[in-house]
Amino acid sequence: MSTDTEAPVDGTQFMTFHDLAYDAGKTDFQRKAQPVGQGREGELLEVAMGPQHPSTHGVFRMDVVLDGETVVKLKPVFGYLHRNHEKIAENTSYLGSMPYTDRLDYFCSLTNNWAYALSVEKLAGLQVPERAEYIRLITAELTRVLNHTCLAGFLLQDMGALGTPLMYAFREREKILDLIESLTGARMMCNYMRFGGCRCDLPAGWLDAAKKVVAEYPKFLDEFETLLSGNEILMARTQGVGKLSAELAVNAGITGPMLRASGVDYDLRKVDNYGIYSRYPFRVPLGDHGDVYDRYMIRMLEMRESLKILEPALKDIPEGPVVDPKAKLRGFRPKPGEAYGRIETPKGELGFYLISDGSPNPYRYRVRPPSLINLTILEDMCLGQTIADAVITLGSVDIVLGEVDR
Amino acid sequence: MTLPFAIIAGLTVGSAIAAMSLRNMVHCALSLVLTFAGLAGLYLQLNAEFVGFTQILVYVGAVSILIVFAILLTRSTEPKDEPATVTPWVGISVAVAAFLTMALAVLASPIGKRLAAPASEVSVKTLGQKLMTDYVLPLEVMALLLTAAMLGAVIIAMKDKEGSR
Amino acid sequence: MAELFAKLDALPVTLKHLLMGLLPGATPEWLVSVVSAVLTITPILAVFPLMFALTTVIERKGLGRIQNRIGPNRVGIPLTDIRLWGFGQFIADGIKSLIKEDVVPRAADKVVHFLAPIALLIPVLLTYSVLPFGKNMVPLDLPQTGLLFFFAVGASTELSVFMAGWSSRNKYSLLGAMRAIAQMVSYEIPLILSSLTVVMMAGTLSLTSIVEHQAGTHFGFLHNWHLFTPWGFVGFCLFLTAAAAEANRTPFDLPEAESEIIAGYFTEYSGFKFAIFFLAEYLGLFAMCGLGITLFLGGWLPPVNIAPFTWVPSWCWFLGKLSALIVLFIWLRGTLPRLRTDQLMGFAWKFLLPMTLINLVVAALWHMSGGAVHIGIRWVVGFAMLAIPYWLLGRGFEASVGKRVYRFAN
Amino acid sequence: MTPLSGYLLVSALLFCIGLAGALTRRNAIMVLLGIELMLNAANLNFIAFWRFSENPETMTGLTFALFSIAIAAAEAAVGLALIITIYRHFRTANVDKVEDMKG
Amino acid sequence: MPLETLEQILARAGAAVPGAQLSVVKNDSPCAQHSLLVDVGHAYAVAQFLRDDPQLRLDYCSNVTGVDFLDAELSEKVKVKKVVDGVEKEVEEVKKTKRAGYLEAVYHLYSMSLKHGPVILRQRTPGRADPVKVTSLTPLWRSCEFQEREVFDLYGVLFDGHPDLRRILMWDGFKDYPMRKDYVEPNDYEYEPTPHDEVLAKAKAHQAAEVKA
Amino acid sequence: MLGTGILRGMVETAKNFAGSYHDPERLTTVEYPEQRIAPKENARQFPFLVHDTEDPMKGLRCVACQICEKECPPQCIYIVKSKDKRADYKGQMQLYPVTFDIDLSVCMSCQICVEVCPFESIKMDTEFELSNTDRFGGLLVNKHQLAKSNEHYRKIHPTEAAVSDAALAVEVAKAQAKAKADVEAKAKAAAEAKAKAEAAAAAGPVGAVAPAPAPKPSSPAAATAAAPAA
Repeated sequence: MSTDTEAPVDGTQFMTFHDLAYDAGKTDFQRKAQPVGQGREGELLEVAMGPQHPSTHGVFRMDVVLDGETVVKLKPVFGYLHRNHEKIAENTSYLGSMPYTDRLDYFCSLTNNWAYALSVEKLAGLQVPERAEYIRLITAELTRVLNHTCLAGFLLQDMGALGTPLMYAFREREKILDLIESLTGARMMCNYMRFGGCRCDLPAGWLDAAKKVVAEYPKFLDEFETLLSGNEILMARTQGVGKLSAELAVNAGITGPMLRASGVDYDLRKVDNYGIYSRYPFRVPLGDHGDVYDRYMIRMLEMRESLKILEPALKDIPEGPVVDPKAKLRGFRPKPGEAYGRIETPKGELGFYLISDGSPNPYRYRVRPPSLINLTILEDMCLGQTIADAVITLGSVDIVLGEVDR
Repeated sequence: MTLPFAIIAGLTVGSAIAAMSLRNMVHCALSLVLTFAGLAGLYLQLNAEFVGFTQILVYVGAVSILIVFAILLTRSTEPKDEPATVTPWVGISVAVAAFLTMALAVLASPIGKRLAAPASEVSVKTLGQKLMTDYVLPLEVMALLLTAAMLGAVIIAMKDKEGSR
Repeated sequence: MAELFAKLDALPVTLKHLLMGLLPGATPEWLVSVVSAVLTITPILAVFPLMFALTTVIERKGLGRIQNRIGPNRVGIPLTDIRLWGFGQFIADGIKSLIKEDVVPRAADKVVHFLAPIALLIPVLLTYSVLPFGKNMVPLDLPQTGLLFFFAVGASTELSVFMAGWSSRNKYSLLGAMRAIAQMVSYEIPLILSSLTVVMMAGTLSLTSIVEHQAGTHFGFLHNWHLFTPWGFVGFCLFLTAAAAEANRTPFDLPEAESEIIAGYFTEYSGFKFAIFFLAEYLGLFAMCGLGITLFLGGWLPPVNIAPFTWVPSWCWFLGKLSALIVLFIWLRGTLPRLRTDQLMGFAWKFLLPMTLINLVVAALWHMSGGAVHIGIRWVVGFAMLAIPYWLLGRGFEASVGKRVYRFAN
Repeated sequence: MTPLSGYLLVSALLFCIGLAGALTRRNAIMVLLGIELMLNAANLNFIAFWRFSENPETMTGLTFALFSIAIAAAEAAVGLALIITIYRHFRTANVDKVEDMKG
Repeated sequence: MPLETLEQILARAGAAVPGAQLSVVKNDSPCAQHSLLVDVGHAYAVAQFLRDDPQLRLDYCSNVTGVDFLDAELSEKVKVKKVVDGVEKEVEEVKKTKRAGYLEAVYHLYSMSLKHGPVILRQRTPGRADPVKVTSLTPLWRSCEFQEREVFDLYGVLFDGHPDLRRILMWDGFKDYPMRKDYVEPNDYEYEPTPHDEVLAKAKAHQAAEVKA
Repeated sequence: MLGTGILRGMVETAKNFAGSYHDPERLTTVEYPEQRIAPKENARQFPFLVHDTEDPMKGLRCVACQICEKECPPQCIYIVKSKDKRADYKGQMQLYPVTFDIDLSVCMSCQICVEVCPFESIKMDTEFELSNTDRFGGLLVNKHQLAKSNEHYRKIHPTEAAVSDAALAVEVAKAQAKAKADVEAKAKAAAEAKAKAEAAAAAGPVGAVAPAPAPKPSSPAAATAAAPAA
């Protein structure tokens, strides 16, 4: 693993991943029972934050025990949005689950589509035409930019920046949503990818519009960073808050920007080389502290890297069909077997585990939701911090309840 | 006896009685705040503006907050059905006896009939100068006391917390 | 010309005298004083709540523009197409909050819950009684204790906040009240200490005299505002910071941090009681700004002593400065995220308190060197004495946090 | 005009209410509240005597009252801190139950 | 570094954990992700071996899921050599075997440090009747914590050694396991379209019945 | 220096404040009921049924094959087939839907019904103001409300409609050619049958059964894919 350190960070030598010295066997990653001050129960305050609390990102609840302002216990509670997506999918045809995947992480329906399509392609052995691969890459990276932009806005909203960053983020998001709408017909519930390609070709003039958006995006990022990245209050609020060590992050299966903010170089775009990512050189930014500021900054940097992929990809896109002619829309029955496919969505590793028994419906359909698993260590990150930190730590995990609850 | 005096005095005494007799301690504290405010009103009537506003600043703004914080920090484990007082009649009779003695003394004394001289402007500047000249030693002692009290209070309240962590 | 403007300046005062003259000669003395008080109070009760109402709309519009939105622009005159740029919004809001159901939690302490908004509004309104709004326009001139009155009455709002938070029997309310009280108590100290510099310079606690103390001119035209001195400038900044904290404005709006504790101490208030909290909060902010104007910005004095400026009525200057400060606060609110509780406390005790103390020393030196040392030297020395501690304290902050450099894996 | 005795009587009444409270209430904080009330009653006496004195220019009563207010504030701070500590130790702020002062 | 074949892993794991019953479950799909079936008793030790072995270092447990297999009659086409009319011929015969149903817990393991994977680990319960127990791997991988809870919630698989085995998506009072293949949906929700008071009446009746039960 | 970050941020917000008055990039708000953005050509909101003739009910292309009903993921389509048959656009006898309801409250606008329809008969509308005050009745959209003309389709999705029309024209041409061939074949067969009466069984009734139209793979996906080429 080559990590080119651009500059020494704070003079601290950060452990590279090989230096973890694999004492995972010796290290106990289990959550320690927090010693709640004995006999001080009367002074502790038990608060249920959510599901109607203004900051908990959807119908999510944190049962928090507070000592003054300090969190001494935090239990995430969810399932309010549970609709048993997996059961529905097992009673629907393979194609019928595609629009449901839009609703998992409703910010990134295109990457969800891709993950599902990829798994089914693995299961059935379908090939994807070149042009479709390009469209997939372009839409996925646009989705990544979209998601990270919104997340930065939401995170700062949680910090009390009264909507200004959020509104700027939404202003830019609108441009990408317009692109996505003119391509797929819907702004959020795209239902665009198909097994073996994409549903339809790019409309006329789409590429030019996309090029324009991509070319103008760095301006917005600069503006956003001037507004906030150097802001003393933001730095004081986020640095050293919600720290997550690399060892725990790996062990707890944390993926996505959160993992990379902890300094672990693991990006499925590089590791699995799915799609045509190997054709484009892009860098994976790594954080050194694993705190909220790192998570925020890693997302900002990832956006810039995504734009670096998008720019040449929009130029290189070849002509050709967008869907594998062998792929059947109706009566699609993969041979019995199973497959686990995963891609790097903006939130982390989204996997689909499918078992086919030869019927038109999947026998087992499982979603590996990054949001849910990233929540595993929420308590570990919040203990000993204040309630305000818990709120922004939750914000920096980047959860979408559609995906957590399924 | 003037009407404003009667109103303020009645309010003060009434809220003082409430402060000492109500069951809910937060209500007691809030009534006590009213007493403090009433006393400040009496000070104003006596042309002691500076002391009156200091009274509000210190008692209403600070001491009462301390009290309610202390009440909140020590709530919850007190059993609800326990009587709030011990041997009330002894205490009250002692207090009544004390009041009767003092009241008799006041009423008997000729000074009590005295009326105030026409109010003279009390300059804060003069008060300050007095504090820095005639009363400079007490002032310094007071400053020391306040500092010591503040440090003491912080240390007392902190120690146990660190022990339990 | 100038006389006309002078008359305009004195218009409120003249009007009051005119109305007082209408009283029959046989009116008992107490009635005269009551009428006089009513005539004084009525304009205050009319102007500032109206200003609050307008501010709510302006704030929403301003924040909207800052956030690249339009903001409220629909509500105008009902049943017509006249929209008045949305300035009918506050009337609609007022009517809405009036007719809304007043929900009181079942477990709440009903009496205290009811009294809390009133107990908050009254002291806030009382603070207005000592502010000089214009030339000869101070409702209650306390020559000895004006400023002390302001702070004493202002300090008693903490208790109302506690009452609201405690009586709601809601954990968020209680947390919000605790935060609010801790914040108000902590920031009162820098607030008082930063105003103390002015008291020291003017040698009086009377706000009217403080304004008059700033009436002299620099270089023949520039008014002698306290802002135009190093200690005054720094003192004003410190005062404004502490005032923002006292008034729960961004970035110190922790007591009502909606992302953490919903709405803080007024979580359980609805309808008109909520409106009163809202009103009291804004009136408190205006009063703080008014005090800042009186102490540092020359009160109702124009910035320069030149003809067209001096013609503008004094109360217009006051209201103009007030509006400028309100705009500043709206701007800040549109920009900044909020602090955390411990940082808030640390900021008060570790930054504001030392700075105000140093500022006091600088002000004392400035006062004592007056006349003896050339003004340029006084400026440079005073500025340096304030800038260096500021820089040092800032370094202390930057040692713990700062921008970071990130590495990349290929 | 109110004669001096009016103020003195109010002061005596407040003092005795405070005394009764301090003697009868079980909770330590309430006892402290009673004591505060007594101190305030004394303050009222100081101010009243100053106002009705022959030469108020000396301001003795005023100064004394100011010092008294400061002392009362210090007393409240330390007293309440002590009560909180006692409460943490004994889990009660009830004066009857806090018998074992050895810690 | 390419990953060893599953057979090699099996051999080494078998050597490292004596007594473990390991077998390879074949996967016929084009992606050919075969999996390693381990008995419940030795699952922990085998998983620990997989995690800590320096060549494997499967430090990252990506996905944990349950699969429900009902009791089934498997019909397999077997080519049998038979002597038909004196000539030996291959004849396809349908061989029917009864298979008892079981529940599976499937773990997809990857290595973040060596960047390979997946190795798929399966634990199988003996039957679908009540104590359906497998070994929890949460002590080895924290990422299993919520996912095993989810499998418990939706499939009713008990995980031995899980620190906090509670329902996660369904509410605490919920009785059944909705992801099982034989789960019957109760018709006590989604009354649409009904006027609102009717919904309330039905909900009330439902609640009363629940209180009785 | 402490405070510079805050000041920079304030300058940024001031820029945006000013920009919102003159820069259309910065003020993207559309004041909705008065101002509207034209819907994107690809936009999809709610399905409608295409009809070709003046009378919507007679010209519905739908042949009640119920494929969309089966494929609809949330199963919001309800179709009742007719008992009788009638001629469709190519003159072939087909069933038609007696009832065709779509539950608006359940439909998730996924367009799968459009993709699987082999008859180009169900398409997505771009109309988005679908709210209704009747919660139960008003959200069940029947075929009278669903039926919209082909002209409407051409108006809202011109590119797609052109492809669809071309495909239909090909179908019609094929059908006509086939009908012609059938007639010829029939005549031929009849002649042959007359000539070789004994061997009639071996010849077989070639065109006796009208071949069902083959399910056309040209979903809108393929249709739009072919669009630039066409």
